[in-house]
Amino acid sequence: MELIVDALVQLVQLLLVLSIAPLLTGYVRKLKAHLQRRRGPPVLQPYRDLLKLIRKEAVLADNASWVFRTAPYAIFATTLIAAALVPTFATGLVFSPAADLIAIVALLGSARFALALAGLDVGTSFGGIGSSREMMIASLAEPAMLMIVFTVSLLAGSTQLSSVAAYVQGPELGLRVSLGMSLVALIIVAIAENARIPVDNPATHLELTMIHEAMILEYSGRHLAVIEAAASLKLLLYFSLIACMFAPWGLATAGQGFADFAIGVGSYIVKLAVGGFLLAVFETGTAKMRVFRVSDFLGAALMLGLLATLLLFVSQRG
Amino acid sequence: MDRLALDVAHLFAGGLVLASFMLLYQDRMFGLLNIFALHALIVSLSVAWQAHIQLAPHLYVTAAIALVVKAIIIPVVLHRIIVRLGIHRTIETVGGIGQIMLAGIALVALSILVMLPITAQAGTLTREDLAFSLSVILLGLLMMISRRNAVSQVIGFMSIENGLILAATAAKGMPLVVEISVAFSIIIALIVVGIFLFRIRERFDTMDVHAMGRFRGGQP
Amino acid sequence: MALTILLSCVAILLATSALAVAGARKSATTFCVYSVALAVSVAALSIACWMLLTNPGSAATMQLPIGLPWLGAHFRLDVLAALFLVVINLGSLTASLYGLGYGRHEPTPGRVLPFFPAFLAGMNLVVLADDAFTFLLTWEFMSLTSWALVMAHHRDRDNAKAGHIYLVMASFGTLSLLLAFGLLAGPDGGYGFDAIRSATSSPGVSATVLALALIGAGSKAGLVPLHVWLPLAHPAAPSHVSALMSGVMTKVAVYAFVRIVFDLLGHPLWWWGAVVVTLGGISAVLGVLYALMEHDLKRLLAYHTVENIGIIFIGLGLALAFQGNDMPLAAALALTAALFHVFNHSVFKSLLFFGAGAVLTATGERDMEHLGGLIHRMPLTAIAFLAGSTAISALPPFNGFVSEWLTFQAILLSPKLPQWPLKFLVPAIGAMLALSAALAAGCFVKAFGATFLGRPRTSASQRAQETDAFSLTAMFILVLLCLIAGILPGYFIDALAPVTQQLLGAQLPAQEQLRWLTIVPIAESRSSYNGLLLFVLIATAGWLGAYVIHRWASHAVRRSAAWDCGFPDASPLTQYSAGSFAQPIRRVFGTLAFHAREQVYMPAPGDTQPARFHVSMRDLVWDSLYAPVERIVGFAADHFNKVQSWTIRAYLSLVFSSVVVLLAVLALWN
Amino acid sequence: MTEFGPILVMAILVLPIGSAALLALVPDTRATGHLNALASLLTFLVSTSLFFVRPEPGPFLIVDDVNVVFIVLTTFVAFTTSVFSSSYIAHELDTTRLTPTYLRFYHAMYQTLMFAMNLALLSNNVGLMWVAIELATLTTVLMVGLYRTPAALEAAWKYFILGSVGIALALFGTILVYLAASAVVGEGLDAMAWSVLVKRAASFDPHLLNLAFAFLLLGYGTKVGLVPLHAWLPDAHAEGPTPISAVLSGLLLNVALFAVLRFKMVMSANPGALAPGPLMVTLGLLSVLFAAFMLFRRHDIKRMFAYSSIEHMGIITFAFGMGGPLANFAGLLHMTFHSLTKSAIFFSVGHIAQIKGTQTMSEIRGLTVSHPVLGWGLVLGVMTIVGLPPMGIFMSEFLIITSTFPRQPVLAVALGLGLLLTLGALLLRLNGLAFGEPYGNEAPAQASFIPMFAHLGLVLAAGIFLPPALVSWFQYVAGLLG
Repeated sequence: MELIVDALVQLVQLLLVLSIAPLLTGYVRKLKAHLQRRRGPPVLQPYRDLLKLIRKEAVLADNASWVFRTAPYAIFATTLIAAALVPTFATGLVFSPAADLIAIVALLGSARFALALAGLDVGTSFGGIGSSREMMIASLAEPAMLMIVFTVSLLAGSTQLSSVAAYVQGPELGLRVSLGMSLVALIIVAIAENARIPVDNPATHLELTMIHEAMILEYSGRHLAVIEAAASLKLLLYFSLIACMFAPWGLATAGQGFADFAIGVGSYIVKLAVGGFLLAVFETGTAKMRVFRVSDFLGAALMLGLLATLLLFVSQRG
Repeated sequence: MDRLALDVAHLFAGGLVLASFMLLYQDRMFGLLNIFALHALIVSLSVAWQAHIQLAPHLYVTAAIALVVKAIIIPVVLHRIIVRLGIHRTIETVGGIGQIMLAGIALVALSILVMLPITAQAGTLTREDLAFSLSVILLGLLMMISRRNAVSQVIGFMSIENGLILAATAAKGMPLVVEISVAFSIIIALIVVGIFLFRIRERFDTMDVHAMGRFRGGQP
Repeated sequence: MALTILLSCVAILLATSALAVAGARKSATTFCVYSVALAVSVAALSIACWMLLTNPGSAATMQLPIGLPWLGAHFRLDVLAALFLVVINLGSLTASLYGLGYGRHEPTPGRVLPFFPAFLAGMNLVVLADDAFTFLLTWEFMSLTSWALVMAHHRDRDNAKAGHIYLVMASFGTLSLLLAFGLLAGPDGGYGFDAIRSATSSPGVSATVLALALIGAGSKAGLVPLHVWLPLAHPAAPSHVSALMSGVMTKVAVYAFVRIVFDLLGHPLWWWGAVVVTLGGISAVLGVLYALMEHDLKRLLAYHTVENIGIIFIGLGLALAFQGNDMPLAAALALTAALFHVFNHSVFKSLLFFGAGAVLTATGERDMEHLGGLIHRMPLTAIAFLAGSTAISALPPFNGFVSEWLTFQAILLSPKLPQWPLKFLVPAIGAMLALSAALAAGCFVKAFGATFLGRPRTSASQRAQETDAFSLTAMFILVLLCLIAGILPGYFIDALAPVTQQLLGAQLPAQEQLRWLTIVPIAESRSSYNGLLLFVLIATAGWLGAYVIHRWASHAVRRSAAWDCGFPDASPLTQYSAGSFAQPIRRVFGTLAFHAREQVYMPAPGDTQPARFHVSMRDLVWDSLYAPVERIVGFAADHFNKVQSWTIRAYLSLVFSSVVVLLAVLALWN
Repeated sequence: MTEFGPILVMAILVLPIGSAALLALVPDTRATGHLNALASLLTFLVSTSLFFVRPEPGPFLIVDDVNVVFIVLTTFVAFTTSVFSSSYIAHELDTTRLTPTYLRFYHAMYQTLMFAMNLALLSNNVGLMWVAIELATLTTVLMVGLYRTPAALEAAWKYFILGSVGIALALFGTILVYLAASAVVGEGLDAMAWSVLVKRAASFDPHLLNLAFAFLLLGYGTKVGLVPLHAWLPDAHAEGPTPISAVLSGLLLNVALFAVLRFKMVMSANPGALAPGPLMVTLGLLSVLFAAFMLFRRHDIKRMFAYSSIEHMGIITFAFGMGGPLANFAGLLHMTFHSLTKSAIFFSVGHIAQIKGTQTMSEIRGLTVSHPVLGWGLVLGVMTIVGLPPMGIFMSEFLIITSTFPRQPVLAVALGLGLLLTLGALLLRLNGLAFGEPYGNEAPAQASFIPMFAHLGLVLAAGIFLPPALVSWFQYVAGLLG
């Protein structure tokens, strides 16, 4: 009985992220449009796009191999699972022992791996540009992410997201400089990983500036749809990651009553709304930077993460 | 053993050292030969004296060999060779005579220094003789390395051998001295009248060992 | 008993190589040699597995009246030896299987067949040796046979050079191990390992031994800065030998380090860990950076060996640090991570080298810039290589991730260490580890993409044919192992428990009873990972998604030309090359690590000559460490060589002066 | 059984000298080579009997534990070398590098050399040993000059001059030893007999002994080829006939070193004398390092291996200098292995040089392709000489370094680096010689490979399994050496 409820909750969580991911994307777009004094597409536009694309036939380049065709599903699956394992409205989910924070980061890594391979498969130069730049960015983003994981897990004594959330909610957490630093670092990483301004512009199709879009240039139809879905899932994932690690308030824990779950969902929606708004404002406020300045940008994140870890030792007194 | 025996022995030994110095100093071929003959003569005399005072008749043989071979035959042969090779001009020594003499004196001092602490029970006779013969040997070596000319190097080597004979005879009752001196005379013979000089003569127009460096193998 | 069988296996191998010398001319020899090697390694593997899993507790020992006369040759089979025997014989099993197919393309079998079994025998013996003499003898014998295999294709000048550097470096390593054992054994030569264990050595001595062991084992394992021979020698050998050298022989070196430092040397000091960890971190990052700059497929793999060895040594160093502070459980975690990575790396590195070998035989090319599009011509090889790349890039659900995850868990325990230097060092090492993992992923995107994806760049890669059945079997056995070790790591961790128990007196909690085969190194609340669950979930999610879309939405497909920006029929050379793929990373890291410089020559408008782009990179390790040694030796040799052309008089004056000096000494002494 | 002893000992000496006279007379050039081999075989067979028969030590000759194995080793290598020489010399005749007259001379000299070396090993008398070694020097000088090329003559001349000076120094040392002894033992033959010297050495005058050892070390050290007294050695090896190079490296150096060892025993038996160790260690280390660097710039293949001989003599001297049961044991082991290995290498080198018609290494390439047996033989030999396992030299070097390091770390490291340099240099050349595209004459070698592989096989076998008898003997002598 217990198990079934847990499984149910886990399933709800999975469906929740799957369902509201496009909504978040649409919401951010809409906000940006408003900030740029445009009317912008309706909030539900992403769903329409997905449905439209799914129903279209897929056009494959002559040279495309099975890698090109299976990559989208692999990307989608890994991203979905990763997103489903990050607590959104409730911690202690039944599958959460399957993967701690490091494993979740690694899952995203596999998704990136598949995407980069897909970019190289057709054998045009655009895909290559995208993949190589993506890997370069990742090579800087991942250590930064790991440093953040260190900081948090050194505080909470765990890499398990549920425990982290519990710790941050708990009383013994004072105001921590290092937490703030790692939050900033995490935001930078999230921006880079989700191909947002200033690292990359999801809206552009100007070859020399695009990274993510360059890789998926050859995709069409259902494959494109699946990749887009994965992209918005990833965005959502990072939002809920930040929420879970730095603002876990209102999170329900497994085995609690329905009311707590409802509160959890509610607070989660609020967090998403606030986060989305901030993102939109930030993106409108900043300009895209040259590709080779991205390394400095992410290097800053890495430094912040390292600094946070070391500061922790100083503040912890051994 | 009476004083006289000792003194005579010392006289001969000291004379040998003196002769070695003269060899070092002498830089004319024929002069060199003559002094070497003297050197050999002194050796044979001292050996004979040792034979006399040690009552060791077999040493007379050694003395005779020294006299005949080294004091007479070899100088004559060398004289011939020198004439034939036409090298009876003055021979350049390496470095000035002055330094060489100084070095020689230093060597004598060294050999005495080395010999002093030892052979307390071996009797003064042997000790002095050893010191002298060692200095003769060292002087001979010095001569070999301070001359560029094969003949004078050979002479230096022979003076070394004289020093050895001196030492061997000084060692009282040492067996095989005769055999050893014979063996050495064989080397000398080989060196002097042996195939090498002729071969070298027919291969090169000089006996200057320096010139043979050109024929060294293994150079790129 | 087990030991007897193992030694007889070795004897069979040696006999085989002796026979191979005789029958080198005949064509059947290839088949015979490899099948014998296959059978023998199967036997040895099963025995080693039995030893490791049943763990009788007591080690089997044996003594033969050979080697040092008064000592004899001691052999010993304990769980540590058994573990490495598993690695060795697994590698040799697959390599022999692969050789059955690959060996037929060998132009000069006479130069490979006699040495292959001898090489296997040497590696097995090193692990079994139980006294210093036998150990070093077999160790150097292993180097010698592998050298012969490197020299198999000696007509290529580079290979000859590689062989020379390899053998000199190997002997250098052996020399330092020799010195280490000399210290351990003491002046009266207690060479037996049991004698060494019982002896206690002062801190200074142990530190020296550690340094020497680090040099000796590190130079064979390819630890930076002693790695220079590795990327030259490993690729030069035939591919199945490269797989053995890279995947297995480096592990024998790790074994040597573990045996000396953990077993023989006694209780470690904390700063040993700091040293080892630092070296490991540097090797990990530099190795993968080297690999990224490399366009030769086999060289790239060799450089990745350097990286993975670095990861292993990070684990070992952490274990030392924890053990030095009497934190046996943490040490056990770190050591388990290292040993598990030893196994994993041997598996996927052999797999990757087999793939590279298949590509090499199919196209005759090792340079990735001349390959491409092979996924269409050699689909199965491509699948195997892809699996290997995923595994080595430490991506779930494959095995590479698990061991690196465990290493991270060990790193996360570092705050508990009392020493401040370690507190500060270890997180930085963690960052380096993460960096190397991310870069490895990039590097294998490059390797797989440039080799198998895209369009064929040369006619050779257009006409490539799928490789033979033997090779494919070998490869897919390894693929399967990668997956199993990735999704069921619990069993492997439990198998490693007796080893850590023997070396550290502690072991991780048993994993196999846990729910759904989750692995929990310390506590569930702290961290846990479940490869099986992830694998199942991802597979279901992916399959479901595909099924739903294909079932209820469209599954129509249309082929058409790729988007070409309106410039049709571009040549395959215009696609992204390996070099161009590495360019961003080269810009970010290369300028610092390699002094990478880019020169662009752009002719004036109207000038018909082509524009040129040239990248110059320098190997700083070589320039700063090895080139000076070369120069010094050359200088000294030139100057000593003048003596050869002196005159007799000069030589005589040498004699004279030595006489005088000696006399002067005597005079002074008196 | 012992009553045959003196006869056997005499036979070991008479056989060579007699056959020398015979060979000098026999005109037929084909038969002489085999005759030479036969004589050497007989000598070897007789000498093996010394293992079982141990005659009483006489005033002049002695067979004791110190020299018996060296005698057997010497006669064995002499035999194998004569087998090699018969095929080698035949080729020299075909290429008319040698006239029949010189051939007779060569064989006579060969046997005389054997006689001299056996005498030096067997002699119980310091003076006799001195005479024997001088005789050996003279014969080898003549053989080095055999080809009468300017280079050969010059090498022979250099060897002769330096050798004679060495001999002179050794003689002075011998006289001093006699003096030291005669003061205690009394005048006469006893004061020169090994058997007496070693027993009574404790009461000799230490100062005199020190001086004596200094001269003996330098004198016989010249023959051993220790740096800085080595100058004659490379050229003598390079310019003479290859069998002589093999005998020089394999035997004569050993014999000279054997003489030094005899005197070292006397030294170490005397408590007051200064330890000979430091001197020997210094000379040995000097030789190793110097030879190691010289190896890098060699172009002549025989000269290169001559330098390797210098290096190995240095190692052995180093080992004996270090002293102690392990190091001495290793030194004796190394002497044996080196003489076997180096002569084997010279066998292969001789054939190679004959086939290729040159000794310049840059003109010899890819031997393993063009002449597999010779080439791999050379590879095996070089691998052995640089001390790679499982061949025996690895064992001795292992023992030397491991036993030195705990006592003298710096020395051990220096020696190790020397070995490493040598390995680097030799392997560099080996790469060129044995591997790569073959170059030059590819005519098949009509040579007898048995001697070469017999030697290497022995070294290999010994590296894996040393017969206990040999071990106990080595250990006993190592104990004597102190």
